[in-house]
Amino acid sequence: MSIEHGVHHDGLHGDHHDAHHHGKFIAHHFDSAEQQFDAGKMGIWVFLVTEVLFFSGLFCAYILYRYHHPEIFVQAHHFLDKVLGAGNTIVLLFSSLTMALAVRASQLGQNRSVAIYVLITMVCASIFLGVKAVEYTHKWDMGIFVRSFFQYDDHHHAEGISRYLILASIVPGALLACFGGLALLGMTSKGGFEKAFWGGMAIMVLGYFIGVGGGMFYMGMSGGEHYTPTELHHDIGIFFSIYYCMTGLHAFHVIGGIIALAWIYYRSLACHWRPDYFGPVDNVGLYWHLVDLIWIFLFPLLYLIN
Amino acid sequence: MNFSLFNLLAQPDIEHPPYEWGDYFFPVQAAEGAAENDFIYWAILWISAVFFVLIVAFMMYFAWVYRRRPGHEKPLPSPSHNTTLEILWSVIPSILLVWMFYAGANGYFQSRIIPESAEEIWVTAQQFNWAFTYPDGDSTANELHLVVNRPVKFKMESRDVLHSLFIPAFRQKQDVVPGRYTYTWVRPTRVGTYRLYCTEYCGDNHSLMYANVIVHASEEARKEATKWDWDLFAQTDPVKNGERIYQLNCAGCHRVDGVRSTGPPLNEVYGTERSLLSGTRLGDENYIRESIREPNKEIVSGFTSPSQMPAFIQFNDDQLNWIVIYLKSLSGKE
Amino acid sequence: MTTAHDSHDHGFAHPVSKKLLYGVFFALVLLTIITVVANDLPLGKLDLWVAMGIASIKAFLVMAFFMHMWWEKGINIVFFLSSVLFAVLFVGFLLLDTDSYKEDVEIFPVDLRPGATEVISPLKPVSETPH
Amino acid sequence: MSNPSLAQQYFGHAAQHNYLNVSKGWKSWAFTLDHKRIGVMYLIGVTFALLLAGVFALLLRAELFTPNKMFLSEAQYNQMFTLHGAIMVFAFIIPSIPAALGNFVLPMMLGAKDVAFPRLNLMSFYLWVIGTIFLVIAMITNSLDTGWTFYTPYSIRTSTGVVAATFGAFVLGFSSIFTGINFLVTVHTMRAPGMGWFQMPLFIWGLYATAIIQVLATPVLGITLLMLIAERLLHIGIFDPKYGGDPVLFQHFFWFYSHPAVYIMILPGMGVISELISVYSRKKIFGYSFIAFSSVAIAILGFLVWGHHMFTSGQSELVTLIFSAITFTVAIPSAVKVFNWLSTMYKGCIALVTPMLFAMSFIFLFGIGGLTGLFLATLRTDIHLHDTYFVVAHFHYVMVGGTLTALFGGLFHWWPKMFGRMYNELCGKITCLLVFVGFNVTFFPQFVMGSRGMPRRYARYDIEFEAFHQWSTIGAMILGVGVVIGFATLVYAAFRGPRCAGNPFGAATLEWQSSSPPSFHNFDHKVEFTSPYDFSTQVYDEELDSYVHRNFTAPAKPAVPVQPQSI
Repeated sequence: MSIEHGVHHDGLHGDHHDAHHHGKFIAHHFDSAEQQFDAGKMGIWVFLVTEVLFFSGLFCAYILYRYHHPEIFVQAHHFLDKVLGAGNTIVLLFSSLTMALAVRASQLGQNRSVAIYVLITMVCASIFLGVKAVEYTHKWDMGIFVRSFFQYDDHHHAEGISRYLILASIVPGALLACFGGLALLGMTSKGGFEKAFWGGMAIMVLGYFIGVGGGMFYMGMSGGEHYTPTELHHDIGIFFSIYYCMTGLHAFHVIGGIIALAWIYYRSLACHWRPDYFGPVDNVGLYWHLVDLIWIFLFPLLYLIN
Repeated sequence: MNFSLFNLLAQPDIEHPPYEWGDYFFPVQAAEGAAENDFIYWAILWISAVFFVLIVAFMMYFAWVYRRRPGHEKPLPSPSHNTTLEILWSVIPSILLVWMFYAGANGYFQSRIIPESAEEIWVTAQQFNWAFTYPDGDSTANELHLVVNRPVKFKMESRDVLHSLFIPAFRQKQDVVPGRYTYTWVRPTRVGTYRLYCTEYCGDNHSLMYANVIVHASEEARKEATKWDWDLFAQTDPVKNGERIYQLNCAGCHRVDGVRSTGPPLNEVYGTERSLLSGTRLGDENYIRESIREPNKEIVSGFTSPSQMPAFIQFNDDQLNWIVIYLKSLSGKE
Repeated sequence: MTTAHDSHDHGFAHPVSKKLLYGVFFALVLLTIITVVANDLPLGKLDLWVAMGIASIKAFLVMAFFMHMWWEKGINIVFFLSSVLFAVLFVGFLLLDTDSYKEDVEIFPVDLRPGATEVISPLKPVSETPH
Repeated sequence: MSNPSLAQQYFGHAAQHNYLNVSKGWKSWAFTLDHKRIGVMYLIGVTFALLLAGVFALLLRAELFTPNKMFLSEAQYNQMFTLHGAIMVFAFIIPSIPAALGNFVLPMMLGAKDVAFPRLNLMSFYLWVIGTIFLVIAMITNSLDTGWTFYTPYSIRTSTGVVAATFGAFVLGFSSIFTGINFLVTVHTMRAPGMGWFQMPLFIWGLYATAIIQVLATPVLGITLLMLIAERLLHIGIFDPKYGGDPVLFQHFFWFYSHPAVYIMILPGMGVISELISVYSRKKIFGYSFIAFSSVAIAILGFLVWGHHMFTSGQSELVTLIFSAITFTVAIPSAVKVFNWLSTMYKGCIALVTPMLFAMSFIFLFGIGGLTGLFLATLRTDIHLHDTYFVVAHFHYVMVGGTLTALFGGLFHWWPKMFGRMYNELCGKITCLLVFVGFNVTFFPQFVMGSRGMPRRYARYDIEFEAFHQWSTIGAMILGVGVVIGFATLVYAAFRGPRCAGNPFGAATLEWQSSSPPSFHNFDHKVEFTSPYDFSTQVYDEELDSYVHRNFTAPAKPAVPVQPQSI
């Protein structure tokens, strides 16, 4: 990555005096850490613009159908548990807080704190997904699918653990085993870098099971979402189409966020951040806050309908 | 292969007055609003032509006069901006554009606001045929019969995908959208036969989904052409009845000449062993009735499941029998 | 280094104070609780606007302080907010349009929908019996 | 004044190190982060897409030579026009000028070493490759017959490969988004010191406006296509009337992207033309700020007019009226551009060479394309003309007559910069002539056909349209020959053409201050920032047969070969 300075400093921007800034993490085509930071920052903001417009299609579908068929939405919201939704909102808000703290720590060059805060953020993200998995699978048990497969039948409501939930937990389970194993292997190596990284990953996946456990516990306490209407609207499945599309796309973004956060976690352990180089933490943070932001709107739109 | 490069005045194969240069760009004006449409078109064409000719003339003139050549190797001094000029050539076209918008919108609303007195014809579009039901209950397929000078409202529905009803001679067009009604109206002003096209792409045989519009001089003439009297109907030859039902409902997807279309050809159905996805079955009366009422139950080999055919539950027993008799007559089997 | 906007050697790192971040978080949690509680109040048609209002305040807090927009360059704010503008434009035109032809959709009988006779009502009748 | 010997050394044909020979082997191309190499790879890619889709076009036209079946069944015909449209739009026109030409030129015009995010740039190229592969997979496995617009409910019901094709278009959309983000940020943060917004070349303004559209509109296409895939696989009931959805809604979603996308296709072309007219007239562009603002105005207004694709689709009258009114406003900035180009030629010193001829051909063809748009914006006439060949002719005049002509003009203009070799001028002129004549013969008859009522997307047609179709087919063949000759000329020149020095045309934008081909870091010597349209700064050097900036100074240190970066 490092390039002889002689060449490009004779170029157009050769009159810059801050050659010492051309450290390890400044790409060759930038003149200064600040230019690189500004470019990255603007890039992520513009990317967030595309994300907002990406979701706007679904919000648009939501608004149109809610406007034209309010009765569907009023009926459908009985199937959604707002306590779980609110709990998940708070989990995400807390992850946003730790993310903001991580950014702050990175600006101060405190790599260890960044790692810890990012890890908490990832665990919260996993908890969110765990709760989401409980919500989804509970609905699938009752035959609440998208429009064409909608087949509501309360009798299907299974006792014990849903089969769908077990299926959904296969991948996290495998990941947990995998990361745990790697962390154990890492114990043997010197320096503890592998141990810290894979251990962190394992803790992150554990978050999913915490979420599942919490969700199940709540379901057991409250008896789950039950609603026995006399007659369901023939198009009620459209609500759930929109619900699955919106929350599903959001969940994909959460997963994407976890991957990006894992990368930040890795680099924090490698002590990459300095007061003049923390752009990636800041940018991933912005992305993560956007994911939170979208949920802030999804929660009242989907769960709080009267 | 026919080289008709210079036969730019070729006539359509339906009855049509010869083109004259005046209306060369358009088919004949056969309905209210057609003349207005053509007038707006010509007005915009002339405005555009003036601008276009000026632009190209200036361009060619500059390119020639100021071409780089010995003795002219540097540009002549001239200003590089002129705000007055910029405003001028923004505002003058704007005025013309406002006129175009106004004229177009005006004509549009006339073509959209349906007169109270209009008779209502139901149009059912389906891959790949048109069915028209008249106020008196008669209906025709792929032939639209209208009465001259009588305004008609089309209430349109689609059984499957998007279609669009377009009658060039009437300058009228409206998409037919599944899941809702769309409307348009015309008042034909000229007796004759015209083309009706589907202009919204609707599948394989999109280009074959056309109909003829026949404008009659009187109500009686129209009645004669569309007669669909159930009492009379019941007394006529059942084969004829079956054929009529076939023409109206089935001809869009099923041919009777042995050629595969959207659906399988119908001339060989009766009395043969049908090869189905679920096995074979004799093409008897029960099979035919079932295929019409529950098209999804059994699919003919080579076609995809679920069937693209809607269930025709509206037929009564008589009508189903007529269809069976008609198919029987086609296959020649007992 | 715990105060907001420490002037730093390098001009672009502006650590936000921890107090502010914690404060924002508690405000957000509070608002979440309020919105859930408000949902049960008999607000009639207002409830959607109340919920959206609270969500917008929450969004503002997240954007302004967690996302540092308060201190962000103007151009980035303009870009980000323009996305909302275009989304509103998009939704606005669509509402205007669908609202005008809504009637033609509503009077169209459900059983005339294309393919309706095959799969029209995937719903089984739901029994009244609780269990 | 220029120092000939130094200029010779750093600027002349003999420049030793350039981006083409700085490293060797396929890996040095496949994993390069150099915007110039990525631009060249894009160029190869989009040319492939153009030729593929062009072959489909010629097959279509051949089939339409007679009213009845010649060699394509109805189903095959439908697949042909769909693939022609989808590949041309998504894989060729949208990336052609921005991603191929823009990638090469934009950073150099700004005096930068690269785009802001070189890795993202490479990724966007590979996304293009993946997306195109998906389109091709759809083509060869199950084909596609929905039209490039994927209108529901047909696209939900057809048995062809809609999912693969829409996924391909989805991926291509992200390729376009990433290019847009990259260009936006590059223009904002990486302009040469001293280069203010209003000292940027107009091509950059065109690309900037394009990038705004790419960023704001393309995500909506992404979600639309995802929803279409979900609709097709799971029947979520948002677009499918069978489950209570609304097909008109899909059209809104689709055109919210696809109308601005039309401006993604034409705005960079207009930018190219602004450069060409100015350079070959050797005159400062007339009304710089008006051209610059008109680009941005078109980009913004382009978002407010999508409904004009739906005047007959069952859209409500009120919305139709609004969209028609706003549509007319787009005509103004477009007209302003044309008038300014003409004024630039006035009293200029016009070199009638290939790029200039393409620019003039652009004005002619875009003039027709733009003016015929008025017929379609006018509500009454659009009712008649919608979905007929009139529309087909109109948008081909804009997209082929506009974009393809501008792409050719731009390629002939920047080719010596890209490869350091000159093309054969006569072949260039022949290309221009054939493309111009072939194009008009193809599409002019379609206007008449359309107003006479010939619907589009018809495999069979009434006998009365036969003569028009036959002319159109003959024209298409001429156009095809022209395009092939054009690319043959360029490819030959890239390998065997006579070498040329840094600035053979005397252009004043910054990229011409580098050697040809440029070195890996774009500029080895200090770049003199001057106004992009101040041609008096360029002094002709007979020895080099090239123009040299009058303040040309040699690098402080001799250029040393550098190892290029790759991922």
